[in-house]
Amino acid sequence: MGLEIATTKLEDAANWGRKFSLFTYPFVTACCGMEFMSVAAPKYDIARFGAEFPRFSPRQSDLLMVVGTITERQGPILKRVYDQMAEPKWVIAFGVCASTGGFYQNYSAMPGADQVIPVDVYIPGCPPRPEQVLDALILLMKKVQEGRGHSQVRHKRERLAARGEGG
Amino acid sequence: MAGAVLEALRARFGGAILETTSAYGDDVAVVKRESLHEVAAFLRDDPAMAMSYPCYCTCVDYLGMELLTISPTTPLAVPAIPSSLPEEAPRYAMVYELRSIKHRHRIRIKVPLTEGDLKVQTLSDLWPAFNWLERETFDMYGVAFEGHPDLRRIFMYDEFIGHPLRKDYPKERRQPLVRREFSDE
Amino acid sequence: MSEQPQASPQTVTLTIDGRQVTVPKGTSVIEAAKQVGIEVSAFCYHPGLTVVAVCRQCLVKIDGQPKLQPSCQAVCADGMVVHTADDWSRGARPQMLEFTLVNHPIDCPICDKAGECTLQQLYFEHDNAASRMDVPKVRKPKVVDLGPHIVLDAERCILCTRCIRVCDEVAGQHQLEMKNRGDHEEIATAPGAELDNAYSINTVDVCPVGALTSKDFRFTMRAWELMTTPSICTGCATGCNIEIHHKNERVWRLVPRFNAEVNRHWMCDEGRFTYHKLRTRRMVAPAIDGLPARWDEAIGHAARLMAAAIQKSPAGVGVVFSPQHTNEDNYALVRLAREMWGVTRFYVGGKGPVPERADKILRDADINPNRRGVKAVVGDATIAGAQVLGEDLSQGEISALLVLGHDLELGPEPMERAAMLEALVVIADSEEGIAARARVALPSAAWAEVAGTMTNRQGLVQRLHQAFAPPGQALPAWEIITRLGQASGAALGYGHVRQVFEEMVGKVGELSGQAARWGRETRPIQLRFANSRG
Amino acid sequence: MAEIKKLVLGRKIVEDLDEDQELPSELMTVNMGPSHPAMHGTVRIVLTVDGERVVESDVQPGFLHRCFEKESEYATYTQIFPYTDRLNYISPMINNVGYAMAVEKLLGLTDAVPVRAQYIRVIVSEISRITDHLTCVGASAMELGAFTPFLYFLKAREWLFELLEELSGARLTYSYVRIGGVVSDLTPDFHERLIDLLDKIDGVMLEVEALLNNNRIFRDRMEGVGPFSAEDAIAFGLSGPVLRACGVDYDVRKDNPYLVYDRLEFDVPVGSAGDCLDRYLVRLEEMRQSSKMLRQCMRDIPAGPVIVDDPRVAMPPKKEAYNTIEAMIRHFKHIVDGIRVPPGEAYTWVEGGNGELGFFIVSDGTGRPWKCYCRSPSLINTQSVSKTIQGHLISDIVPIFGMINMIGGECDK
Repeated sequence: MGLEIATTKLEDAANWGRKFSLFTYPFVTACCGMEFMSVAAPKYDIARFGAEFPRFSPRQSDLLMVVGTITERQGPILKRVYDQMAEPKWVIAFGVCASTGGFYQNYSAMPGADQVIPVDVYIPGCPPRPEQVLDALILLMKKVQEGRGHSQVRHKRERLAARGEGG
Repeated sequence: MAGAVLEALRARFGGAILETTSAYGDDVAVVKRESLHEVAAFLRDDPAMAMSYPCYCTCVDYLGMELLTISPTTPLAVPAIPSSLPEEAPRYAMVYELRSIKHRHRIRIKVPLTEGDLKVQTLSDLWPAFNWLERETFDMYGVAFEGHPDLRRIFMYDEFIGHPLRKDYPKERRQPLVRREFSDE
Repeated sequence: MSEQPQASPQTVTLTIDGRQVTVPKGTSVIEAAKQVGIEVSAFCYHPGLTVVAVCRQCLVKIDGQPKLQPSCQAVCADGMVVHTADDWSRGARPQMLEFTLVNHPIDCPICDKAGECTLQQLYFEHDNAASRMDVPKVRKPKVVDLGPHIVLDAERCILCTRCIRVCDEVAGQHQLEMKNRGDHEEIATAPGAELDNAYSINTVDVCPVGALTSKDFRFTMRAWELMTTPSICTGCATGCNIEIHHKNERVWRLVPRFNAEVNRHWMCDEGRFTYHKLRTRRMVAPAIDGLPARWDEAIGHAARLMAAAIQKSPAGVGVVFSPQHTNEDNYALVRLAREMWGVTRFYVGGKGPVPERADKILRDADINPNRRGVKAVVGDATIAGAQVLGEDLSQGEISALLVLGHDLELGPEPMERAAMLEALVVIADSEEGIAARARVALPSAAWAEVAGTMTNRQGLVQRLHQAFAPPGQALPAWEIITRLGQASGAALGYGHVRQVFEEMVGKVGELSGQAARWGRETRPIQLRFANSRG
Repeated sequence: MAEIKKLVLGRKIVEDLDEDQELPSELMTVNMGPSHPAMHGTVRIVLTVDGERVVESDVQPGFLHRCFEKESEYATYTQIFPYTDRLNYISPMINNVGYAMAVEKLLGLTDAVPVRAQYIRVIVSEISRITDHLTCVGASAMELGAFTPFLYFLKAREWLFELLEELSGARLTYSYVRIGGVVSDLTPDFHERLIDLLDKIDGVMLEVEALLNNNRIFRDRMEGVGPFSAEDAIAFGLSGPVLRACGVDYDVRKDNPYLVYDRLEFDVPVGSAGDCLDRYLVRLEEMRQSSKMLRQCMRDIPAGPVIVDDPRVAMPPKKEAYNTIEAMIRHFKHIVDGIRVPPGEAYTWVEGGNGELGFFIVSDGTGRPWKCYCRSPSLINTQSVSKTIQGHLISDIVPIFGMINMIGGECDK
């Protein structure tokens, strides 16, 4: 894919900053929202990872948490929210419904949020335990640092293409 | 107490009450479609009935149910599925449950509906609670409620074709509004 | 008991669980009980086989008899009083089941019969007690190859002998026997014989447990996952009634469905394998000169070709009907050809006869399911066959041909001539045979994918139900014909196959004679909830 | 108030504006949702506003339609429990209990359920009611700007989640109830832990009440907002705390006692104005009453089995299922065919977290329901929002919606 370019120190520094200040947009639709509350609440305390600040405006957030079942009717909404977020942006599919549809395999439930938007980290569980969510957050941080998030990769590719160095 | 409501209904409406049963402590009156509104208004307004509380309304699709009424111990290779079945029999039944908070009694009204003529008079003018419930029934089963002020889909989107809770709607037939294009990633 | 039913020399009246029932003389108690809605549990009894009363599961109390009697063997007598639900006979069933289960292996998770197993069902209904055994179970051979289609697991066998009787009585060949004694008794092939008769898979159907399994089906699909849709076997002109067991748009097996007038409880092995054709060499998209095309292009092209040929000489245009397709498909084609196009050169295609397969049981020499229906629908019992078509083609009398169905037994020379016709339009589900040579090939749905009727050799009009959607872009043939009519300016006006049927019943003499009814559409039912098996 | 009005867009006449007159404005359509911070779950409200005041509204639920009914028609009776968990996902146990009771009614087992199991069902239901109200009140307070009660209440909810996790193995979606009883007995130290927790929760509630009840901002935004008359409430089919806040003394636990509720002593709090404050107060008091009931249950619960002794309904123990053919068959029939329920139809209703939670089941005699309708209180309660918010300010929608406590899973099914 022509991605074997050396990351500069500046990018490393920027990614380091990004990974510790993820502003979350909780796209809360269903049961998993209850566990999302628990993750945010004192005991599990997502603030320890610098991602405690839910922004309910997509333009101010860089982490989209898809929390709960995505139905076909919600598809366009989810896509619009994602499109409105500023680059670089990351997506976590919170729970098995957002990942694959889970045991809702029917005319209304969409088989996973990745039918509509690219997802960086999937969290299994129905709903996932708060520990799993924190684990996923750490995984995402690693991904952010290494520049492997979907939007980071796309950005790099576009930059390379613009420079005419292939893509 | 249990049969009193049914008794009163039979006495007052006679032929409009097609059948009454009381199973599991639930009183059920099967009412002709034409008389539904009248019966419901009577149940609400008559002081002896005083069924002011609308519990729920829904629809049942009986398509193919008669096929399954064979004893579980039927030996092998007895026809499970008769090749021909009555076509005129009503396929759907509307179900309304009403309750009286005052008298602590309740009733379930069923209205049989045939496939070709799937409409019934709305009760949302008597109880505003039925507004959304009838919209839900319309959405899921396609029952047309005559006189309903705002009959449109409630759970599914407007682009959706068909009525998903009908027995002949396959469970996994999705009608996607939007899908991701993988080419640009 | 105020009113005593009229005594008649042909019938007897008895009382079962307090309910009076009058049955013909010679009826067994178990059958009489069935008439009043009482199911007596049984393993060895099968309504289509002789009675042996070896399983002792159907014991009931008959007043005046010192012991419990097997209800399958006890013959109804006047004034007999039977109890099936008293404490004594109710107590006998769990006892018998306990004996049956003593040596039964814990195989349910790996057993093909699980989910439709009579033993599971009867234990669950009548016993449900925990095991009291603390000795090891008797071990027997697990995989015994009995014949080309059947494998035996002797441990699971409960020795009901149904399979022995199926071979003896249905197929008329003695191929299975019992060997050894006591708890070492097991089923085996008769000396020098193999279980290779033409009806051998019926032994799997009647087996109340998973002892006999079909090589074709074993380990492919769990029975309770399957959906079932009633249909008709299209293997030959007999038209055995079947259930299609399918899942995920795919047929996994065919099993017989009881019909007293046609096949009773049975069907032949060959018929069971007809479903394999549904997944081989299917045509999934319309093609013009072998290249894939859109439906409107293909239909338009076909209509233009036919119209040009008809304009040139209507007498040179031939239409080939298919005894592999439903009455509705053929009827729509008759109307299009005769009334709309004015074509009268009719032939009937289909597979050629196989005289050696005919027997007096079920199998017919004609391996087309609907030849009689085609003749009735076309209204010409002497309609020319493929032989005449071949001659006509060789003599150059035909300029255009519209063929329904890919089966057309033409010699190599006529086939080449057909391929060179200016118009050869083929509506078929497979890309074999003449379909491969078509100028325009239109993919049709196959028998498991359509609703319709077929007429068997006795003249019975039987209903096919749609089990699942056709593959790719294929459409039911009647719909293709309707579209073809539209494209050539002749509106047949069918919106649903039922309209075709209703019009056909009114017009075709042979059909209107019977009380032919379409019936309600059936929905595929999940087998585990259908209660039809096991 | 006047300051707010001056911010209104779309004014018509600016020149001859009288200082004492209201600023004239034209009607405007505003979309609230589908993804909005103040909306629990996804719901969309299309508002027609005159300035800040709502003239007309169209509440559109259905964004979380997960086909509970269609899924139920394809699952055995036991397999439906997980789906019921996800209806009202802040009080799943009540859904479990309500559904199990409907099936038991068809099976004729209502009275056969062991008394201990009935007590356990009441215990888990009341714990769930507390978690439900804790979440509802906490989240609503947060939406009104009071973040601390949210943290306090979620902390308390966490304790209860941990207790239920110990009991059922899951934090949120328990599937703990079975047809004919419950899946396992209470854990050995359940009694002590529960009583201990109830004491702690009483303390938390005192703290939160101190923070909210006389808080000027909170009261201003709750009191007199969204009043509902008793007649309207009945005609709209409201139920639960929302109905009782309107002054209707109707609680399923009292008026149609199920399980062992008739043996328990508790009061039903009733409001008078039907406004948001009443709804809040009713919820707080209900938590106290639930706590009281739980203490009584823990005192009275008898020893005994926790599931009905009927092999056709109860699964065999796992050890036997793997070692004897008899139990294996039984296990198999349960899993594959499901519990065969005689043909018929029945409706059973319980007092859910949000109101009357009912299940209308039509059986055809097989192992799965022909139809399994859920009378969801959320859907019917949410229907009243449109009427309630009429004439109120946009900012009032937040407490009104919060106090209706619309749960997406239950409302959209």
